[in-house]
Amino acid sequence: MAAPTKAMLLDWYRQMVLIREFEETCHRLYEEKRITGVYMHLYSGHEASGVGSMAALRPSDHVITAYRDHGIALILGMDPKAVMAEMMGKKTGSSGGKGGSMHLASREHNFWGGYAIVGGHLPLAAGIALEAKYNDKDDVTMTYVGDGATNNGYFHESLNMSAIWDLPVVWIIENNGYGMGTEVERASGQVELHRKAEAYGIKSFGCVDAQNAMKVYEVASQAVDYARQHGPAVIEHVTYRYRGHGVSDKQYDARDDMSEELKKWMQCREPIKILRDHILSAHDDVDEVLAGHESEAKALVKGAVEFAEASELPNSYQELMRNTYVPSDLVYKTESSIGAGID
Amino acid sequence: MAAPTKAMLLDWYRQMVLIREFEETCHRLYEEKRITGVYMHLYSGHEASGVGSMAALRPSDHVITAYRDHGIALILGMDPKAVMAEMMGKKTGSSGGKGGSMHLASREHNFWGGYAIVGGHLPLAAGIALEAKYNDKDDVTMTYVGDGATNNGYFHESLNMSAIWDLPVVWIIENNGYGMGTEVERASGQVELHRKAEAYGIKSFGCVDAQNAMKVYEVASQAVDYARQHGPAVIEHVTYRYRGHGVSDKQYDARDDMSEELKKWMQCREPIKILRDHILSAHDDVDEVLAGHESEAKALVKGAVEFAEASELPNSYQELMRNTYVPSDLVYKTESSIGAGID
Amino acid sequence: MAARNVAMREAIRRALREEMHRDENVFVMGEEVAYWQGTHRVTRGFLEEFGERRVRDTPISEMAIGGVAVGAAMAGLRPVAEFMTINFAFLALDAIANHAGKVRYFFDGMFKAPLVYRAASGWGNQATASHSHAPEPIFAHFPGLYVGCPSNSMDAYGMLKTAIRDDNPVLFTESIALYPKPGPMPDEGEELLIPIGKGDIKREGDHVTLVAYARGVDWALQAARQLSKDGIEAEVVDLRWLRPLDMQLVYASFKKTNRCVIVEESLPMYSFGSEIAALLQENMFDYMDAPIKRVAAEDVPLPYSKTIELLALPNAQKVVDAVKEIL
Amino acid sequence: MAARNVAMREAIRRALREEMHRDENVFVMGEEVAYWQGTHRVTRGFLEEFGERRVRDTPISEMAIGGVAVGAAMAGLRPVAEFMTINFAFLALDAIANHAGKVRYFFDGMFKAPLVYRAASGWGNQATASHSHAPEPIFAHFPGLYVGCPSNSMDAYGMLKTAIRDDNPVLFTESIALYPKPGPMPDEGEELLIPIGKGDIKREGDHVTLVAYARGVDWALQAARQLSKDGIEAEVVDLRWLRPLDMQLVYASFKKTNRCVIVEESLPMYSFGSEIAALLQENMFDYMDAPIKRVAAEDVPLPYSKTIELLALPNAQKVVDAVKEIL
Ligand SMILES: Cc1ncc(C[n+]2csc(CCOP(=O)(O)OP(=O)(O)O)c2C)c(N)n1
Ligand SMILES: Cc1ncc(C[n+]2csc(CCOP(=O)(O)OP(=O)(O)O)c2C)c(N)n1
Ligand SMILES: [Mg+2]
Ligand SMILES: [Mg+2]
Repeated sequence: MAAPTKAMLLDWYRQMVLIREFEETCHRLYEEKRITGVYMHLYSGHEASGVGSMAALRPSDHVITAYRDHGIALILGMDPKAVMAEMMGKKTGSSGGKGGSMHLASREHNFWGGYAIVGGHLPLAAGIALEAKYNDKDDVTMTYVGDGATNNGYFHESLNMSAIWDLPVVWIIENNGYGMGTEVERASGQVELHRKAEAYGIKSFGCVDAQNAMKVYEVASQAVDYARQHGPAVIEHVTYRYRGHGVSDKQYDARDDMSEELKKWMQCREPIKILRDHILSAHDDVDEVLAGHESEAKALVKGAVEFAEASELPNSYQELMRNTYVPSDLVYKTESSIGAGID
Repeated sequence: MAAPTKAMLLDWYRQMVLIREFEETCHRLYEEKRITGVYMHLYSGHEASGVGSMAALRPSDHVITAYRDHGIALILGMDPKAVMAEMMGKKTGSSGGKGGSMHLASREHNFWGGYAIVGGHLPLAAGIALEAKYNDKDDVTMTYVGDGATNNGYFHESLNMSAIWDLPVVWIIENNGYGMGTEVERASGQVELHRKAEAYGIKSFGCVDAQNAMKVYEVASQAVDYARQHGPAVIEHVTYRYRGHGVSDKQYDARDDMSEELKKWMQCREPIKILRDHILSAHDDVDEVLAGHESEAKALVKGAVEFAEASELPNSYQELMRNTYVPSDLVYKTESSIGAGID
Repeated sequence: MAARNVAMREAIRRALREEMHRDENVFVMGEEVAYWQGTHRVTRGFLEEFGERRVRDTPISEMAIGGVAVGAAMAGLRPVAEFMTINFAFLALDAIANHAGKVRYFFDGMFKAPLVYRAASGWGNQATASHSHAPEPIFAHFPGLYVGCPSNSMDAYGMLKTAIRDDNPVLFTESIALYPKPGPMPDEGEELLIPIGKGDIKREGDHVTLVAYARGVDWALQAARQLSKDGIEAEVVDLRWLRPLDMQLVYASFKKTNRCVIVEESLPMYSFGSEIAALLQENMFDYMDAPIKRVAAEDVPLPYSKTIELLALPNAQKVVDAVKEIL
Repeated sequence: MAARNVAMREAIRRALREEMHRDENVFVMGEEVAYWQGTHRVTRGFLEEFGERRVRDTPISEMAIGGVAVGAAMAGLRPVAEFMTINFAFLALDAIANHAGKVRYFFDGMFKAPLVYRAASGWGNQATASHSHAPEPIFAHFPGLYVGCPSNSMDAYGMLKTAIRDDNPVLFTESIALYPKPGPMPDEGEELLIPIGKGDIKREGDHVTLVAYARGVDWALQAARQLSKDGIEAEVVDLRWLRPLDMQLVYASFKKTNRCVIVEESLPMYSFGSEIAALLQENMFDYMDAPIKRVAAEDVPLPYSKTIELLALPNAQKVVDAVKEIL
């Protein structure tokens, strides 16, 4: 693996400021009730985890994650307009308003989605990797999973399956310290989460400071190479969520101990600042580009909000029912058929 | 832990020959269609695993296992009559003919049962141990689980729960090399099964030759002590099943490679012979006792078969329905109530 | 009993608290029930009041939550295990239906499993397809369990207390939409135990019977008020328990009205309405003046977008329309 | 089509084999499907014929079996994932209902999940309570899935082929009791595709309609033969699919007979009989000459002992008795 080039670093910066702007805007819009619903989980604070690791992928590789998926979507290049429209449940949303915040995806970008059931996407990841293996492709499936999710049966069965079938999956445990309100130490007998790999004979690439995109990239590159050639790999990303568990979670600022902790993370381990400092120390003539990315992020998100708000809501019965099933000539239907969906 | 006394060793011998006689009789009765059904999983070959480990318990400790439960029941002192009657689905069976081979239990012996869903009993084990912990008792829950079952989500979630709650469970993985027809190596990414403990931060007592009751006892004693004082422990018992997966499994003698393997186990690692040799080499004046246990086993099992065959089958609607629910004054029922069971 | 405006969430909390004070063996376990104070705030204050021993946070391990409760109950405790939402209880179907509901039967009565599974149920908050179920009928399919689904504070209070005291495993679902709904409650110090399997007439009327449970009762009552303006008096039967079903109450009402609409929050197929309609036609054939109608959610996974989510949900107007079709 | 005595297990094997030869993307996965030759011998010979790549043994990991199939299908393969018995699919309810059945909807059509879950279903072999279920209706509750349940070799063959070719996820259950049952089949080389959602009249008759699926069809046909001796001619409708339901066929029959008994192997509450009876009374009210009856298993976990197990099971005599009650 070569060190990230100047161009790469600058692009990471672009991605990270875009995510932060997008997420903080979502937060504000939710507070203003311009985005509604109960579930929205922001990636603020996690940026380097996704940006640094996906930089190790090539376009034909696959990505899948849970519900904390806005950042992943933007990194992969999904249009902020379509993503923001999805937040508002609009027809123009990337999932037509059906999925919302937790179910972003893009076939074009090999992004197989965000999923809402904790751990539910993990066997899907193994299945996607199986297709690559089955068809002799060497594409890798990069899979993000929370610390809390590692205690679920899905995690166990999926990692084991990936091991015995030598599936090219990189399992990235995004350890942000909490599953909702539960600290890792109170939820997991093994607190060094990467050591769970031992239970499956899976190669572990250890634990990474995931506020530092450069470090993330370095380890992810090794793990992706390994997975491409040999089979599954595990990495633990140590990170932090800035906006609590989700937008309806008011505890993160209500609980003093968490606030202190949060302040410390923001002051000492802010991923955007770490990247910016690195760029500034390593490269010249970057101020303008950095500033450009910052203003571009603002403009893009502003445009996305305008686009989303101007878009239409789905509102017909036909729109509600559509895509319950794939329309199919193999299905026999009459007026009296029950449970057949509508085409 | 003190070394096992002569009396203990002789009693182990008694238990082991009784189990063997019981199991081989069950096998014969099944072939003769005097026992019917599809599921019966014999403990022949496993004897030292149960005998040596349960010798480390005291009567107030708890035991729970899966469907391969005849041996466990007999070791704990259940009456062979009631157990054999259960095989035949008789009213006099230990579960009234409702449970059959896979669902033996005895409240009196703190034997919480055999269970048929792979892994399903593991959280029950944690729950039983929780009661001890909750009420400040230092009783241990000895839990047997197959190698194949360690790949199931139940295993993962239950072991983790026992770890974070410091529950006094000894998790004994009975690794007999196969889950039905699947070798450990084809089912589990980690083939040293005791190392799965690492994923939960649970203390592992390693891997034991479980054809040798003395070794089993030694390690189990340590693990039981540990669990009583500190929390969960894992042991891997390496053993072998002599009669294939279950009585309806004809593969164990149909597959040549397995037959060769089986022969080797029976010749070199026969648990009853290992114990017998040990007793003979370490103690005098034992021949008569050993012979007595052998003939007693035969007599007991013969008596059990006679008892079972002479017993009545349940055959009324009332017997069928009984014990779906606990009769309760808190339940309101009329003639028209639906789904209330009958008392 | 003094009328007070107590939210259903508070009523459930009070029932739980009182039972925990009454019986040291009653304890609470589940995801976020302790430090986080309960996702739906039902167990708010419990950790402080009862301590870590009796208020136990679990990992995100639904299979284990389901099964640990069974073992603990068999061994003598009385667990109240919470599934954060009933969607996650899908992962525990085996533990619930195949273990909790069967340990007594396996061993012909040797053991019992006196436990309560609590779970928030229902939809309507853009929670999307995997988080939008009211699948109580699916669980009530299985003998060995009882299933309770209150529609208001008083019932939730009295039903949960009974569920905890009874020696059988009970699945107790709480409609998310009803948590904040205020209603009367017994005075502090007064107690109420509502028998398992006992339904309740929530409104009397002679023209049509509306059979419902949980959130469906609200839609039925709203519809009844609307119908009343047109001179149609609906009787609203709140079954409260999906297992056992208090069909005597339904039959008695139907004998009077000869017409029925069934209202539920769940999906329409193989569900609550199916069973009640089947029972009615089977046992009340001679009293049927019209087909029995069902109002349920549309047969679709639920979407995020509020507009179409509302189209999928049952509501009072749909009940009114169904009634008018059979009058 | 030439009549031959082919066991249903062989018919299923042939369908699977042919589809694997037709489409390289079709593959088989599950517990003991490869080296052990399939617990029910459906995949006997497959490992040798197709190799380890396409015939994949899995660990005892039902959640993963359920979910891996979804991912593989989304990515372009066509998995046929076997649950050794449907009891174990309880552990995969979330993967099946909440993922397989919803990935298309979550993303408004961006993905599809063309997969088949096969599972042996039913009871009657002293398999005891946790291993004795025929819970197809529970799974058919959920939109997004199709559910097929054949009653004989020919149907099993034609239905499974369609299920594999269709782009929607299908749960395909196979009654254990029917595996050895012989029946006619298309000649080798001839092909048969039975559309998803199309029922079939298995016997014509004017006096009563028996609606059934899978093993229930045998009981219905036996009952019909018995009734015929008394001059009662029953029409037997085999719905074949629990989702979608071919109600047109049922309605047409009912219009002729005006009487109906529903037969199923499952538990009685919130089940197949509930839904069919509800639909009939709702849509065929004017044709109802008598209440619609249901024959199902007793409402009890199943016991080990053969004698009482038989008491719990439906059978032809129970169907005959039900018919006589409404004639
Ligand atoms: C099976 C299941 N159980 C519970 C939940 C509720 N829930 C949603 S997110 C979450 C916490 C997950 O924590 P973690 O895996 O650490 O991911 P993070 O939110 O920190 O990114 C919980 C309990 C769920 N969605 N699915
Ligand atoms: C959840 C579940 N899946 C599958 C089965 C079928 N089954 C019964 S025993 C068994 C093998 C278990 O192997 P192991 O855990 O090694 O125990 P052993 O039989 O060797 O004692 C399987 C697959 C089951 N009973 N439960
Ligand atoms: Mg987390
Ligand atoms: Mg084994």
